[in-house]
Amino acid sequence: QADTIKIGLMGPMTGPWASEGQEMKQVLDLLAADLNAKGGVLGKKVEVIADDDGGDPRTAALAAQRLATQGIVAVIGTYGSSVTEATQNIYDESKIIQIANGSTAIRLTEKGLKYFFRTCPRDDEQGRVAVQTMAKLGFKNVAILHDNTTYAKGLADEAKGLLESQGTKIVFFDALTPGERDYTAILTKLKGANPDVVFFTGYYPEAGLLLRQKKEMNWNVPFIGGDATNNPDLVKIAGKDAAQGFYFLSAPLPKDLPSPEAKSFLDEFKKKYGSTPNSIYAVLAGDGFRVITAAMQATQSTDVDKLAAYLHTKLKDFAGLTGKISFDEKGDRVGEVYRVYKVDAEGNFILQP
Amino acid sequence: MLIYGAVAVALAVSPLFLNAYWTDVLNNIGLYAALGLSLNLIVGHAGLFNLGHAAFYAVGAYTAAILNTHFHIPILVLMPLCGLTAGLFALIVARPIIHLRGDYLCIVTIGVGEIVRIALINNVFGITGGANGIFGIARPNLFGWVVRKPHEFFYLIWGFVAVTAFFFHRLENSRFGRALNYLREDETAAEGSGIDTAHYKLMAFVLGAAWAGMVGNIYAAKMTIIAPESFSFWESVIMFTLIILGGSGSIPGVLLGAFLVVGLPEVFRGFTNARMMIFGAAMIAMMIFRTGGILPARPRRYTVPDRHLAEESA
Amino acid sequence: MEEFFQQLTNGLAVGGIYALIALGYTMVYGVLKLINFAHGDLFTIGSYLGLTLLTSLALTDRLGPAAGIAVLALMVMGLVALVGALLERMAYRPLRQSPRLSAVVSALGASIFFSNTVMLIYGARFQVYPQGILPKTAIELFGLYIPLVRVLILGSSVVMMVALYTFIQRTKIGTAIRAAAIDQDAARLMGIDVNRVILLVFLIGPALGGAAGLMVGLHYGQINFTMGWVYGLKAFTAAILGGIGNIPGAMVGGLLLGVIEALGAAYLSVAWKDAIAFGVLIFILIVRPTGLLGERVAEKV
Amino acid sequence: MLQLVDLHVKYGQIEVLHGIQITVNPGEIVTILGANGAGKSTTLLTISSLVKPSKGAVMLEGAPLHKLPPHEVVRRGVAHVPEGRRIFGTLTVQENLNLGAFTRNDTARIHQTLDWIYELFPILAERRRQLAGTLSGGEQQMLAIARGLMSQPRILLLDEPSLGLAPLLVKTIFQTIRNINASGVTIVLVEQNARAALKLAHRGYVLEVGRIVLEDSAQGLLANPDVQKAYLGGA
Amino acid sequence: MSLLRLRRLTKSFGGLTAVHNVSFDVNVGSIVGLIGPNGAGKTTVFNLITGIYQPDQGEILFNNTSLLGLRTHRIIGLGIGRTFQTIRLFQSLSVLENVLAGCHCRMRSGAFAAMLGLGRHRREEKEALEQAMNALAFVGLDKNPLQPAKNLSYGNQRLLEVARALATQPKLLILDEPAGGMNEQETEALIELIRRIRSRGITVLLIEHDMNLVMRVSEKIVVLEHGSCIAEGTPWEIKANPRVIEAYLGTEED
Ligand SMILES: Nc1ncnc2c1ncn2[C@@H]1O[C@H](COP(=O)(O)OP(=O)(O)OP(=O)(O)O)[C@@H](O)[C@H]1O
Ligand SMILES: Nc1ncnc2c1ncn2[C@@H]1O[C@H](COP(=O)(O)OP(=O)(O)OP(=O)(O)O)[C@@H](O)[C@H]1O
Ligand SMILES: [Mg+2]
Ligand SMILES: [Mg+2]
Repeated sequence: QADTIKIGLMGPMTGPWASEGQEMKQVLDLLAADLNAKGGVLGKKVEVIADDDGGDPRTAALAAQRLATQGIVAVIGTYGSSVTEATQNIYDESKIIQIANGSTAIRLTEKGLKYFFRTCPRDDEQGRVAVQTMAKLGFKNVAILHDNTTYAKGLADEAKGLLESQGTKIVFFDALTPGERDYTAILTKLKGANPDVVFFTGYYPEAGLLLRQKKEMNWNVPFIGGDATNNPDLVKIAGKDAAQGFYFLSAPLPKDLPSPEAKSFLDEFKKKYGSTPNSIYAVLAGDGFRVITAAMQATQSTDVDKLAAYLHTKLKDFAGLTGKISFDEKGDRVGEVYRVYKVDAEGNFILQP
Repeated sequence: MLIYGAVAVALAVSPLFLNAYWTDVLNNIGLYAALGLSLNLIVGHAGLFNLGHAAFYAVGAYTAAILNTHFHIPILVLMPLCGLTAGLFALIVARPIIHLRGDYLCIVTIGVGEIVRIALINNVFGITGGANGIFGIARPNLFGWVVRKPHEFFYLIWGFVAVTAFFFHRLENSRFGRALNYLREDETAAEGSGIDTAHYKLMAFVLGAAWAGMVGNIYAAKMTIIAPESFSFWESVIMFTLIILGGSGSIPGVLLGAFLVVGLPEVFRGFTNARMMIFGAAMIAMMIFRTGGILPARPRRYTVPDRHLAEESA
Repeated sequence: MEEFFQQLTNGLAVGGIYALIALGYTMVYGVLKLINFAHGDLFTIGSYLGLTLLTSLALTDRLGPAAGIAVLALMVMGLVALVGALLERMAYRPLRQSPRLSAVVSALGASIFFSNTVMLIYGARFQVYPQGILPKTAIELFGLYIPLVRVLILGSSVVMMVALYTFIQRTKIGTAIRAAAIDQDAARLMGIDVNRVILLVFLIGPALGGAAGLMVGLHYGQINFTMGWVYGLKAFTAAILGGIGNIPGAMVGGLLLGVIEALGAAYLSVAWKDAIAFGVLIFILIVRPTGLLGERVAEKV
Repeated sequence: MLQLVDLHVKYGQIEVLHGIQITVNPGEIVTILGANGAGKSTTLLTISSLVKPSKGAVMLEGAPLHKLPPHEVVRRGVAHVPEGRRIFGTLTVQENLNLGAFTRNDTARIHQTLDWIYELFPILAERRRQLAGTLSGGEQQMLAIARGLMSQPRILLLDEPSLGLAPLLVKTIFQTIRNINASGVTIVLVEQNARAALKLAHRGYVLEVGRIVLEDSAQGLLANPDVQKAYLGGA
Repeated sequence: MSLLRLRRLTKSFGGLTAVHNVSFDVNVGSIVGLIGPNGAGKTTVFNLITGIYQPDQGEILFNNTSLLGLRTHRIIGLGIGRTFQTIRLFQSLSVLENVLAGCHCRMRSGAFAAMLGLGRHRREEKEALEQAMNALAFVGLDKNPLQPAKNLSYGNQRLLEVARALATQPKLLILDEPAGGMNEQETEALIELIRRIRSRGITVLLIEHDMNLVMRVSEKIVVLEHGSCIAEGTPWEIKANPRVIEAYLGTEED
């Protein structure tokens, strides 16, 4: 009866992660315009209704209430895990499919919610890849630094457990306060612990500063970052000198995706907005959009139960922007997603074999 | 009086006309109104510059969440206990600092608020769940009525606000309420009139905190997940702002303040990016427009014995 | 031991910046008894203006690093001072006769307004200063490794503090500022133009904040629109720690806060660093209710 | 020299001065008598422009004072020792006195004035480094007067200068006022001690609820039975 | 019988000894004047009695109980009411509420009684209102009890302070310069008032520079100079005491 199909986007348009949310919106606007140019789905145009979660759970709960009253079939988002968590119940009770794009906390999919999916991987997988990488590079004494956010703490705990179980020594485990400028006190303390490597599980602004100040202190220990450090701004903040040699884990960057979908998407994005997307999470939001519209096409329906069933069981190796996408019964994305990157002297992110 | 009645009736029937979203906005306003009323005792009446009220709110919310998730005690049953723990906590922290003046007290309350938040993030005693907070809190159950939807919460929350306003109105017009005003106006004179100023300052803190603790209980019940970021410094700032904006020491003022401070940003939502900028400017403008708050406290009413009034007319 | 001294220098460098912002805080407080919550955002504006001017005018290329930065600093301080004066005129002057807490709310409104305006103009993303403007030289002393920039930051904070202190304590205008702080009408009866005095304070305080913003930008490189809130709160803490309204107090408070944070992080816990700092603050205030150098309240009944 | 022309003053909505006419000639001591709340202090505050008239004018040698901000009025040579002392409590005695001379630039002469002040009030010299707020009530009153004198005004407005002073000191203060006047300073004096004030003054005005009801030479007022009854304690 | 007994009271601020070895008694039912030059330490004595300062040495006995170490509000509760030299009213509260502040220490009911609106609480409120109005009527300020205190003229503010102190139901009332800012006619009324207060069985101790008032109401006068007691006696004795004349009164010339 409605002449458009409405898909919600819940992202941090304001607040500390505003840049993430704004890019998510750019990606979805682009994809929706594309899709509509090709005739939309089920003969109808797709309309993206964006709302701001402010990167904060309570604002998010309100945003969810608001979106839930606007006749959306599904919602894409959001970025932070605790923010997502505050909205899960609301969408579930309103029978709306939620496809999170950046919320990697393990427990989100451990609750048995039928309509919850995510295109990003989980922290436990990332932890596993991180530990493998550290083992491969031969590090014996590891320092772990997080920032006490849900995500970073979760990843740090995961890595710590795995490392300890395989007998690697953890010489440092603590949290910094995000949003500060000076981390020399922590770096000095870290240096005193004499690690072979520092695994920082927080976000890129702090990672950039850590690298920069580490360099200023004349300390040459390798740093590994989690996927929240994957952002070109990292190099801008740290400077090429200081960023060189930094390893981080991430879903493959768009540029490293050979798939034609990714290529053409990137080209169009650049054409429309002037640069390629900074954040992989924005691209993962795009995958959420593509997956749900594909499901509608395939089931010829907007019935959430049918759509959820399709996504859980039928969708296999869908050609996403970030690689092949399938979901398991919990709503988690299956398959190895994480890659290891290293920053080269030019500040480029180089995929490690 | 008539106006207040009309507003109350309009509010009471409003969920029938509003969708879930706007009802939920009203719920948030209600929560802040109750918090504002509790802080009003401390800031508005006793004149103590408290910018750390979120700490007491947090203690109440976490008490509810921990006991509910661990021992499955129905959440609303825990409400008195939440008030008690928050009040006790206030008693312990406020006692050594209560003699500090104005802005020194302000920074200490900010400090207490931050210490509590940091303790919660760092999973103090291993029971707060760290940055994740606590999830899986059961919905409230009132004699078999499970409160779940926004308009169900509406009556729970605004019912609590109404009870709060009723009690606090009586409190204001009593020996206790006056004592708080005396010490706000002039501490030395209050002490010199035989008022135990230290005691009343402490009591204002404890009672305000206990009430905030009870609101914390409702908040935990409503969200079913609580996390430290909901109890940040910014929350305290909002509670403080709504009091001053609405009218410090005035119950209708505080209620109106909650509507403005929590509601206006929702109304400005159309401006997406410029929303908070406009809100900031609006805060300044409102303060300049009514420097004493929009509905400032009115003098108390007394029925003076006739004997004296007769003389006046004579 | 070496690590201890290294941490001490780390703390002093951070504290130097806190001190610089706290000086402005304390000055404004001293005269208007107003906690200027927008002060942190003036700091932010300083660092954004610094970035814009630095990249658009290419001062350091044309004038060389030292002169370039000096000119840049003067421009930033001047512009932020202007913003400060405007702030006073629009948001504080109309509230001068009203209850004190009303002005606090106006200040909070101004803070929200400024930080979101910066966001609208520059975007929500982090902005980055160009690299290599400040010298990378470092001093190595008894095994300590101290970048020269940090010494400069600390040095300039101390210089500004001393200059300001002398100005307030020793000059006629300074005494007038202090008098206006106590009783504006009585000051008027002395022939003091109170509006001018307040304007002056709102030029100096924000200028110092702007200078601190520029310093942070140049030294740390990365700036964003919310950073003023954190720095502002720290500076407020520092000002109180030293005794609000007291200029050497702001300096001492700022440096001490930086050192407490560094040592707390080093020897207790990084994650609890801020809680430790607040704990120490509370303890100090319990022992000395008006801060370290705070004046006793001269109130006689 | 100083002229108040049909002066009306309001606090908020309430008018407290209803058209006052006062003239002060050069070299005079003029006193204003009136009960509590008559508007004496308000009159002085209006002269120094801290309170603005809603109607009427304050003229100093033909120039309107009420249009100037208060600090400009001081620069024209009008010093006001306000009711309730209004000393700067957290500044030292010395700093308070320095501020009294804020409008002056003649450093050497300022020191002379200061020496004279300390001679007049030796207790202030003793207390010069003490915070003014911790002085006793009477000491604060002395400081307030002394601070007013520091500007070497042409016109001195005194609002109840004897308040809280010990009897001996009251005598000294009145003698000082007389001396200052003799040196050419014009004085407007508001005093509860009406008898002493009238003995000192050349002329006086009687103010009742915001209106001038009587104006006469000091002797005339002293002899006036109404004045005697209302302000001089009967008979 | 002495109601208040000061023994060898000493208090210094920094290097300055404001009160030095002061001893005197105030007998039940009497009116005692405390005079002395400015800065002699009179107000400081009052502040020591009411616990605003703690003495460095000495003893303060009220009804034979020591007041040392008690906080001000306790001392008021024991039955000492006071006024302040510089007026300290609750300026923005009403005249009536200012007096109700004084009633506070004779009331009992707490926050919960008020919230629940218990009968006991309501009765007590009514009584307090009655008492406050009586105190106002006693000083003659009951005409417009709901206006803010700041609207009163200076002299009436002083009277309001007296009413507030009376509302604490004191046994001893101490007044610091009650006639300050009053003209002679108003001072006459004040003298009358002080006598009426005493006739209600309240002992009065007052500081005053208005010799007319002090000499007429006091039965005993204590003179301080530089913190020490230099004389004590009846008004006649004090008037004739050469030391007091030299330090304080000066010679009568008119
Ligand atoms: N700031 C104010 N706001 C409102 N009313 C005021 C204010 N100041 C004074 N008044 C009122 O104005 C009237 C005149 O006051 P003013 O202080 O001039 O009297 P006064 O003659 O100096 O009395 P006093 O002898 O008590 O000092 C009084 O009725 C007083 O209550
Ligand atoms: N808190 C204080 N700190 C320092 N000095 C003080 C303090 N209080 C009082 N003094 C000093 O102690 C002395 C006595 O003061 P006090 O107020 O008792 O005098 P007083 O006899 O009441 O004088 P007056 O008649 O002028 O009111 C004064 O010299 C005063 O400067
Ligand atoms: Mg007067
Ligand atoms: Mg005295």
